Amino acid sequence: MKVLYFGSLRDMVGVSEEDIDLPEGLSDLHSLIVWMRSRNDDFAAAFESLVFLRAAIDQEHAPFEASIIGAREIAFFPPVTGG
Amino acid sequence: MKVLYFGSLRDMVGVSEEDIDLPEGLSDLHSLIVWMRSRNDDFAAAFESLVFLRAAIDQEHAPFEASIIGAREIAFFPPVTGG
Amino acid sequence: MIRVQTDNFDISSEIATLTAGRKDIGALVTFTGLVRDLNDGDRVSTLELEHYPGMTEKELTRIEAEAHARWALRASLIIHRVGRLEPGDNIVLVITASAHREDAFKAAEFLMDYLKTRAPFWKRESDGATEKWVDARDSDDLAAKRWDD
Amino acid sequence: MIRVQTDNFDISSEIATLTAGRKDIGALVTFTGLVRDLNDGDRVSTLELEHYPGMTEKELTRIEAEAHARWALRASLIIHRVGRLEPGDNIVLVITASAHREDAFKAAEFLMDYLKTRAPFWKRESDGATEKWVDARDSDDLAAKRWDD
Repeated sequence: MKVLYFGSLRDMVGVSEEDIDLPEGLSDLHSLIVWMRSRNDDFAAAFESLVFLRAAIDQEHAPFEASIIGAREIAFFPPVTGG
Repeated sequence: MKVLYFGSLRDMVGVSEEDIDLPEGLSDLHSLIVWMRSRNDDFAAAFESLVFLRAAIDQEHAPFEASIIGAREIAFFPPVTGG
Repeated sequence: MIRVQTDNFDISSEIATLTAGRKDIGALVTFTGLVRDLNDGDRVSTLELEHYPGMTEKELTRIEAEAHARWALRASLIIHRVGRLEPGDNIVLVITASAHREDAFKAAEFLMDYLKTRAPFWKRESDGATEKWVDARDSDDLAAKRWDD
Repeated sequence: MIRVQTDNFDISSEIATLTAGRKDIGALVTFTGLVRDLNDGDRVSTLELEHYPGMTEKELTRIEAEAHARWALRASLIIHRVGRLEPGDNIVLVITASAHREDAFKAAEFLMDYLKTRAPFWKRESDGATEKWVDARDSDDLAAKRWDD
């Protein structure tokens, strides 16, 4: 699965894009976030708080309860600041 | 006193601007309107209804109760339709 | 700034003049009113705009000052055309510039609502055969009343 | 129509393209967002705009369609710039065109509120020495919530 990181979150994790073979049992964004925290200290810090975390599944905004089964592309980013 | 007429009101009275020596005793716009109605049939028709009549004293919107004493220029017109 | 003119206007040029050298503007709103070829079901081939010279300028200046008193505007412009216009032609331009978008949007709406109900302009439409004066709209009076607090 | 680009835009040219040959537009609103040299008290010398290619276009298209579903728009355009910008530079342009002004104004405000809270852009400011990501504003979330009915 392709995972993208944007903005300050990308700076924290130090990577903008990666292909991840997800471990068994991750079915929604929330479980993916918990797994992200376990990867290393940078990921633990970047995914620590949900308050300023946003996600998209296949380029659509998604709540953390959303299923990731069958998703091709998941993105994590801070609240948007365009306009 | 200079009196101006605009829009459909001017078409009805058939004059756009005139200098009028007001008769004694006219102190506010309302008494002026009543006098206007007495001038001829065209003025009577143009000034018959107050609903679609508006006025300005010295180039400022004025209610019909406004005093015309000392006014240099009075204008009558229908509701505005600019913009 | 306010202007009454027969000539057309160019929005980009007006913005450039109005905001030249400024770097404190974060939000800029323009409103352009145009002649439509159909108004309340009537075909329009020409529109004649008459105004009350002298009072028009005073009233537009007053309306603009009122907008600056109500919102944190950094610049503004009102241009209103008079004379003979055709469908597709510009009639009026309002520009408001502010630090943030809410002030610019609200001030532009206010300027248009006040201009529609207070600035001494009158429109006469022709469909090519007959002419008629355009009636004022109750909806414009209602729109203007929402600023009365 | 929506566009994401590094180049600047010219408002008059965009309006001309959008409304070419049309005579049924009575009201046209533009909103331009610009880089200010002072943001929340911090001096800004450059602004870097990053986005999520692919999702940005989809989200802007969705937001524009939503505006057309809510108001009687006859044309609309959203342009958002990305890359390196400086104070005074344009960031975003929204154009809405309708028969009457209320639809054009409301739709433009809606587009900006939704764009601010849903379109995947992120701003990084520099004062010439240090860089920092711009924080999202609670006021933008509140502004977007007013359309939730």
